[in-house]
This record gives sequence, C-alpha cells and structure tokens, in this order.
Amino acid sequence: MYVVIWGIVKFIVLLILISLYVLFMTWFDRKVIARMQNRIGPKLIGFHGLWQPIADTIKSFWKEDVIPMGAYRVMFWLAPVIFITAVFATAFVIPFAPPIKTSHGLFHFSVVHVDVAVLFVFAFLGLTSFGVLYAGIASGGSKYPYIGAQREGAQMISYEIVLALSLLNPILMSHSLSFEKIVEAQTHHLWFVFYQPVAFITYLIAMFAVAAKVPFDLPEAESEICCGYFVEYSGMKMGLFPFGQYIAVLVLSAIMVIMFLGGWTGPFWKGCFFVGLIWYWIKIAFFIFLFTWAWATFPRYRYDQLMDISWKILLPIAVLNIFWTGFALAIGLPII
Amino acid sequence: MSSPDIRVVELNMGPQHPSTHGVLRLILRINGEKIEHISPRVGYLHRGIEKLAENMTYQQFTPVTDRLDYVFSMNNNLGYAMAVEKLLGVENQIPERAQWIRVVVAELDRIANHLVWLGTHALDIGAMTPYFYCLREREMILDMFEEISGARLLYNYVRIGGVAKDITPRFLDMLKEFLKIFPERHKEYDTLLTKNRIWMKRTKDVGVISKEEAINWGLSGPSLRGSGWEWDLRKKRPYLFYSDLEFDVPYFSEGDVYARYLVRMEEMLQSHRILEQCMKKVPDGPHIMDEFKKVSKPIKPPAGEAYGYSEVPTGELGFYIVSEGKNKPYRMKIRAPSFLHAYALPFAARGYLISDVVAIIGSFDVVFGECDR
Amino acid sequence: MLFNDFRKGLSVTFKYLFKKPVTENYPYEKIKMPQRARWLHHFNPKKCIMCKLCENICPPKCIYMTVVKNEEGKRELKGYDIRIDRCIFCGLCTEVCPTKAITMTDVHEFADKDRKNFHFNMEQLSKVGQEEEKKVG
Amino acid sequence: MLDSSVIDALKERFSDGIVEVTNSSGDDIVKVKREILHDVLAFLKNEKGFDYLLFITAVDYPKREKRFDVVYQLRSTATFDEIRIKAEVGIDEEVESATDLWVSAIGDECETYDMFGIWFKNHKGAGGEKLRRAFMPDDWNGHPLRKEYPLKGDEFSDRWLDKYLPEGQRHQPEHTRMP
Repeated sequence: MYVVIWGIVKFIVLLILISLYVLFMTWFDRKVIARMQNRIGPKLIGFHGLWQPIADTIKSFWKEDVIPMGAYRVMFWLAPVIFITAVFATAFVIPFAPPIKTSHGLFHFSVVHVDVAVLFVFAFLGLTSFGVLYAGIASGGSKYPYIGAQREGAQMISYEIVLALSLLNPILMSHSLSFEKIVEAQTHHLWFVFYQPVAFITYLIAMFAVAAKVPFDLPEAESEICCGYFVEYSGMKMGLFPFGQYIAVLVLSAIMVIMFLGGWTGPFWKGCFFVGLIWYWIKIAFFIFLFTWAWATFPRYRYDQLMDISWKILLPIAVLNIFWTGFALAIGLPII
Repeated sequence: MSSPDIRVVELNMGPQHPSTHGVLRLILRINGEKIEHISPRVGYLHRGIEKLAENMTYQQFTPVTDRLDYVFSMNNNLGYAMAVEKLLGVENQIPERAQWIRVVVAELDRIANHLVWLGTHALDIGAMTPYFYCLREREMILDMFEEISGARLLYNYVRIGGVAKDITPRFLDMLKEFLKIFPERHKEYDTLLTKNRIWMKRTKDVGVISKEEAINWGLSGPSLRGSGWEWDLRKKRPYLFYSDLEFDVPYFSEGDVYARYLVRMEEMLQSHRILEQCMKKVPDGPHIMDEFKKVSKPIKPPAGEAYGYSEVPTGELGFYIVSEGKNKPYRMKIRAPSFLHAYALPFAARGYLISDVVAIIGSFDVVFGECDR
Repeated sequence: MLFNDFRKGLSVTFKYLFKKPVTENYPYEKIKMPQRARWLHHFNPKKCIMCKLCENICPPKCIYMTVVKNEEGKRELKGYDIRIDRCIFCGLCTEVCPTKAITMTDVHEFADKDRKNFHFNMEQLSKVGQEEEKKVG
Repeated sequence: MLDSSVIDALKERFSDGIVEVTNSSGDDIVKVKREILHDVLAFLKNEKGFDYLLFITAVDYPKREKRFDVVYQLRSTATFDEIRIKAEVGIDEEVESATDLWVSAIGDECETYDMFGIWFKNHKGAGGEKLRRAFMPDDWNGHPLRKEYPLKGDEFSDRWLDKYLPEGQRHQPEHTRMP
C-alpha cells in the first residue's frame, strides 16, 4: 500500500514537473533561437514572454479539432496517445535527483525504480515510433504524413540500434543496467566519457536522430513534407507530438549524463545531495541547450544520407567499439 | 506480386507548400522517395500583365513591371526602361548621372535579391538562421531604396530616359555604411553554410546540369553560370557603363546546386566591388532626359519592334515590344527567366529524392510573380 | 580538427546570443519615414484645377473625379474618390499633378476589416495630412 | 547587327520560303513561310550555331488574312548574334513544334497555345506530355491575348468558378469589378 501511494504521488509530481518543463522549453527554444538569429523572440506576455507557452496552450485547447474525412478515427485518436504515453513512460525510470538515504533504505527520485532501467527506456522509446507510424497511416491516405511516418520508422530502427550499442559500453564497464549503479561505478573511476569517447560521439549523434531534432528532423521536415506525420492534426492533439519530443529530449539528455558524464558526481563536494543535484541538472541543461543550438545552426540531412550515416558509419564503429571494450575488459587492460 | 504502377505514388507538391517559393505546383510521381516524373503547373499567380500592357501607356506600365519579380523590382524597371529606350532609339542619350544611379540601384538590388534567395534556399534545406541574417542586411538596402524612391518593395523608380528622382546625400551616407558592413556579414553566411558538411552533402552532386543541357533548357543567369558558361550580359553585351567597370563573372563547371550557390555567393561580392568602384566618382547632371521628365507627356515610339534585355539576378529578363506608333504597345512579351527555369525542373530533378527537389527549386531562384506574369 | 565546420557554425550562432537584437519594436515605437514616403494620399481641393491627369495616368484606375457644370456654366469639382484597396501606391498621380493638389503622406496605418472603408472621398482625403500633424504636435 | 552571311545562307537554302528580311531597332527579322519554319530553325540551330532559344511568342493581327505571327528569337552562344524568325499562321493552322530542338520550347509553346490558341504539332513535354494550357485553367474558354478578348470580365465571367465552389459560397467576388 505504501508503495502504491508513493508511486501515485511521484507520478503526479512527475506529471506536473514534466508539463512545466515542456512549457518552459517551448519558451526557451523560441527565445534562444530568436536571440541567436538577432531577433527578440516572445516578449509581450509576462516577463520577456515567459507566459507565452501558457497562452499558446490555452489557444490550442480552444482550436477547432479537424479530423480529415478519410481518416481512421480510432487510430487517429490513438496515435498521439500512444506516442505521449510511451515517451512519458521512459521518464518514469529517469532519476531526477541523486538518491538519498532514509530509514527505509535508499529513496529514489524516480517514479519506479527498476534495476534494468536502460532496457525499460529502450523498450518504450521503441514504442514511440508506433505512435508516429499510426499517425501517418491513420491520416487517411494523406501522402505527406505517410512519407513522414515511413521516414520515422526507418530512422527509429536504424538509430535505436546505434543508441543501444553505444550504451552497451558503459553497461559492460559497470556490469549493471541500473542507472544508480552506473553512476556509482563512475565515482570510483573517471567518467566513462574519458574511457569511451567513441561511444560518446556515436551516442550523441544517435541521440539527435532518435529525438528527431535538427539536423535529423526528417520525419517532420517542414520545408520538404510540411511537418510530416502530424500535418493532418490540429489543436491539442497536434500539440502532443512536440510535447512528447521535448520529453524525449530530456530523457535522452539525462541518459547521456548518467551513462557518460557521471550523473550527479562532480569534481568537488562529493556526496552532498544538493551539490550533486546542481551538477546533474547543469549537465542535462547543457545537452538540452545543445539541441536548441544545433536547431538554430544546422541544415537538414537527406533521407538516404541519414541511412548511410547509421548503417555504413555509426553501426560498424559502434560494433567495433564494443569488441574493443570487451577485449580490453577480458584481458584487463589498465584503461578501465 | 505488385505491378510497378502500384508502387508509383502521385504526390501533389504545392501550390501551397512551404518551399515552392510561392505558388508552384508540382505533380510528382514518386517511387518510394525517388522522383520518376515531375509535371510542373504554373499560373496560380497569373495576372495577365502582357494583356495589361496592351491597354496601358508606356509610362503607366512601369509600376506594373515592379510586380513581375517583386524581389528585384529595380532591375525589372531597368530592363523595361532599356527595352523602350531601344525601341525609341535613345539608349545612348541617357544622362551620365542617371546611368550612375541605375547601376548603383541595380547592383544593390542584385545583392538584395541574392540575400533573399540565400535565406530561403537555406531555409528549404533546413538551416533556419541565415534567413534572418540575410533579411537584416536586406533591410539596410530597402531603407536606402525607401530614401530615394519612397517605397520599400515596389519602387517605380527607374523610368524611361532616366530615373524618377535624384538621389539624396543621405542615400550616399547609407550606401557607404552598407559597403563597409557587408563583406564581414557575407563572411558569416559563408561560415554558416559553405564549408558545412551537411550543406555540402545536400547540395553537391544534386541537380547536375551539363553545359549543353543548360543551353538547351533555356537557363540563364547564375543557373547557367553554374553549368560552366561564362555568360553575363553585363560583360557580353555591356549596357549602361558596365564596360568601364572591373568585375569578374564567377562560373563553375560542376553544374550542381552547390555550384549555383557558389556563383550567387560570389556575385554578391562582385556587386559589392562594382558599388565600391561607383562610389569613387559621382557624376553631376540631370537625372532624367528632358523629354521624359513629364510623365503625362505620351511616348510614341515609331512603328517597329525591339527586344531589350538585361541581366537581372535570376537570369535574362527580356521585353519584346511591338509598337504601331501609338502611345500604347501593340504587343509586349516578357521573357521571364523564372518561367523557363520552372519548366526545366522536370528534367533537372528527375531521379533525385523529394528533398532534392526542394533544393533544386531553391537553386533556380524561381519567383512566381515573374513566372506567371 | 574533427568537426571543424560544425564548430565554426556553432560559434557564429553562439556569438549572436549575446548581441543586441536588431528587431524594431514596431507598434510601440513608430518608424520614421523618409520624406519621399509614398503612402495615403492627401488631396487639396482648393488647388485642384480639374485637369483629370491623375485620373488618366492611374494604372489601376482607382481615382474617380466627378466634375459638373454649375449654374454659372463653370466647371466645379463635385467629388474626388480614391479606392485605396485598388491603389498600388506607384505615385504617378502626384507626379503628373501640375499644382501639387494631390500629394502622398506617410500615413500608413489604415488597415481595416471592411472593404467599404477603403473608399476615400474628398473630405477624408483632404484631412489626411492634417490629422497626422495634430498627432505629432 | 547580324553579318549578312547567315541571311545569305538562309536565302540560298530556302530560296522561295523566305518572305521578307527586315531590320527594326537593330534586330534582324526574317519572315519565313509556315511550312518550312521547323526546317529553318533546325538549320539555324545545327549549322549556324544559333543554339539558344530566347523565347517563342505570337503577335495577333486580327485584320490580316492569316492573323498570327509566330515569333522565335534565337541567339548564338559562340558569337552572341541574335536573329528573329517569324511566320504567319492562320487561325486554324498548326505549327510544327520545336520541342525536339530545344527543351526550353516546352513552356513557351504551352504559353503561346494558352494565350493565342495556336496548336503546335508533335509537341512533346517532359515525359511525353501533351500540349496544354500553361497559365489558365484547363477548362477555360477563349485565348486571352487575342485582340478580341476583353481586358476586364463582366459580372458573369466568374461563373466557370461556380462548379468548383460548395453550395452557399457561389458568389462573385465584389472587389474584382468596377463600381
């Protein structure tokens, strides 16, 4: 009973936090990109337009909800729900702060604490592409969503493999699938990024692709296939797709920080909860900023080039890297 | 077993599409993402400008030429004015100061057009930021044009026999400031795009047009120079005083989107070079020939016909005017480079992917005010 | 260096993060128009000599001039309407006017939801410039 | 100005096909018979180096017996000379298409057909498409650049649009008309 109540409380807190985060992120993206482009950005509502996302949300709730005539209605409704549920589920296992010791044992700042958190995240990240595929197919023969969904499907398959293979290296080195244990392993050594720079880079590239952000935002390339899979959506149903994307950005950044950058460990004041919290979020914020920064700077890859990068460059490198890690671990090279 | 016909999907790109630069409609037949056939449909912005010309006096038609390619209105005015002057036989009597102003505004307008082109082309390929940087510099040019002509986009400034109004001292100050700033700003776009590996991957070996094809397809301007033709009307058939100015005609033999991009980037610098040479000496004198000073006085060219052309940023803009000795043209045909470029698209984009079609449209700089007329 | 092109591009955008935006704060700060700005017409009926040059030169034919003969047999300007929705702001009417009865002002904020409000008659046109002066003064 | 060798060669090759050689504002104009038009163009392109087609258009003279002039403007990439070929075409006569010589003729021929109603025989567009209207809708009546075609429509000229509009929206846009 205690566990269930705690779970529900944690879930509600997570829901509120994530919603606030997404609202803030829409403002942050617009403001930062505007400043990078020598513009002002949102400025009218609230302090420097800080309430703009709330106004936008209210507006999108009041918008007319258009369902195309030829759409498969059930699937059309289901697609954003599947997408948002799957993305949201990945956030369940992400620790939002370092664990603290209580009388009942360790208290974890994640909705569910599982020992195979990495597997959990990958299972649900894979599910998100179903939401997108459904959205594309359910739009009733509309061709742009269809192409967008095709792209998303191919992109997800190619890059999830790279993503998982890059994460295998820290897992091999820490002998664990649990985020807390992986972070703990990095307190004894240097951060894994120093042992595994190649895996770090492959993960970084695959991260952009899995989150479908520039320069890999092909499923929704607005200048080619006019926003791709959610062309036919309107109102809040449409808003759920970017909402989910922002959560994916957060989750992928958090995994990046946990796996390669030592999570909440920092160079000094080790063990202090608040210092660890600040370290943790500074690192995550940097990667979230990196997403925005790349959005403002880079053009977009082409579909075949995207596949080339995944299957011809990243995948062989990632596989070779695993061999190297396994070899080094087996013979006990001092680099580990 | 699926027959090949089932695999081919017909996709309607446009007339409302973010990157067809206005109202181009392309009916793509795609196999997967590969283009099998393109059928371009134009005419969604057709306003019957050629019919209007037959019912307007020569002076009345000048503001209408603004509406051809609204991104470089000055050059349209200039092309029209030169065609009528050729018909009248007064092309050698334009005052020196008017010629100077014409060259300056034409080159400024060329930079302005290439800036818009660069921004939108980058936006098509996914880079968002160059657009805003480009418009920032274009704003300076528009301010200059507003200072001399009173309008920001549709100037109605270059008239038959000269220009409408004399330039002001403030214009010269603004021009000096712009010339000082522009090269470093140009470098920024260069840093963002030219050597970027994504940009190169997206544009190199895409939309390759050979030298013979380029001529056969009727391409002109930077699109032709990207295919290896060193062909600039300002050099080959110098008008105004372009023969006295030093400038290079950039050309690349690759013929792909990247080559056309490089041509336009280099052309901006060459225009800057021309402007700096112009700034050395500002001739005095009248800004318009005396007989054309009054707009209400009718122009009656002798019966005959003339084809006047000029090098505008997109290519060769020509006006074929047939006169019957009245104050209205009997027939006016506008040779619009965009129209020919739009009809060259099915040949240029065949066999590439959907994403490449967008890049190729952008590289031709098709604007539909001019294409549809 | 690896990814040198990316690094350079990123540095350009990052540099602008700390620069002052160039955006004009338009509706709150009015733009200063140059002297030659071609916007809404001002018409002075006292100066008009009813030569109809402006009506003839107007490319979209949006100027309508009504001239009638009064009891004394003299020509009299009855109406002078401009349909601003069709006007292309080319400025030819002001150029041909021999007495500068019609001029163009820098009044550019006259957007409206109804097309009928774009039929400017003589009284409205003659007030155009003055209103602006009052606002400024 | 073109040197006379090209025109002499034309006269020699198509002795009685050349109707008239004139010059206007420095442009050379050669008027030929409609039947040999395609041969003249092919001759100029293949043997005289006029390999750049600038435009194709037509001029309407309604009072003449054969009312249209089809105009071809050619340019040589080597010497930068220009020549204009004209041919008189009656209202129900066809012209041999130049799309086998120049791809750039596709758009111009579509436009000339659209605007004047001159049919180009053997026109082959991209992928073997047929000659169609370039600007106007496919079911448009009339050819706008003919002299008898009115400049402005009357109040019924938007009627063709009605069959595309849903019930209740079938009204004429008010702003397109004079008061």
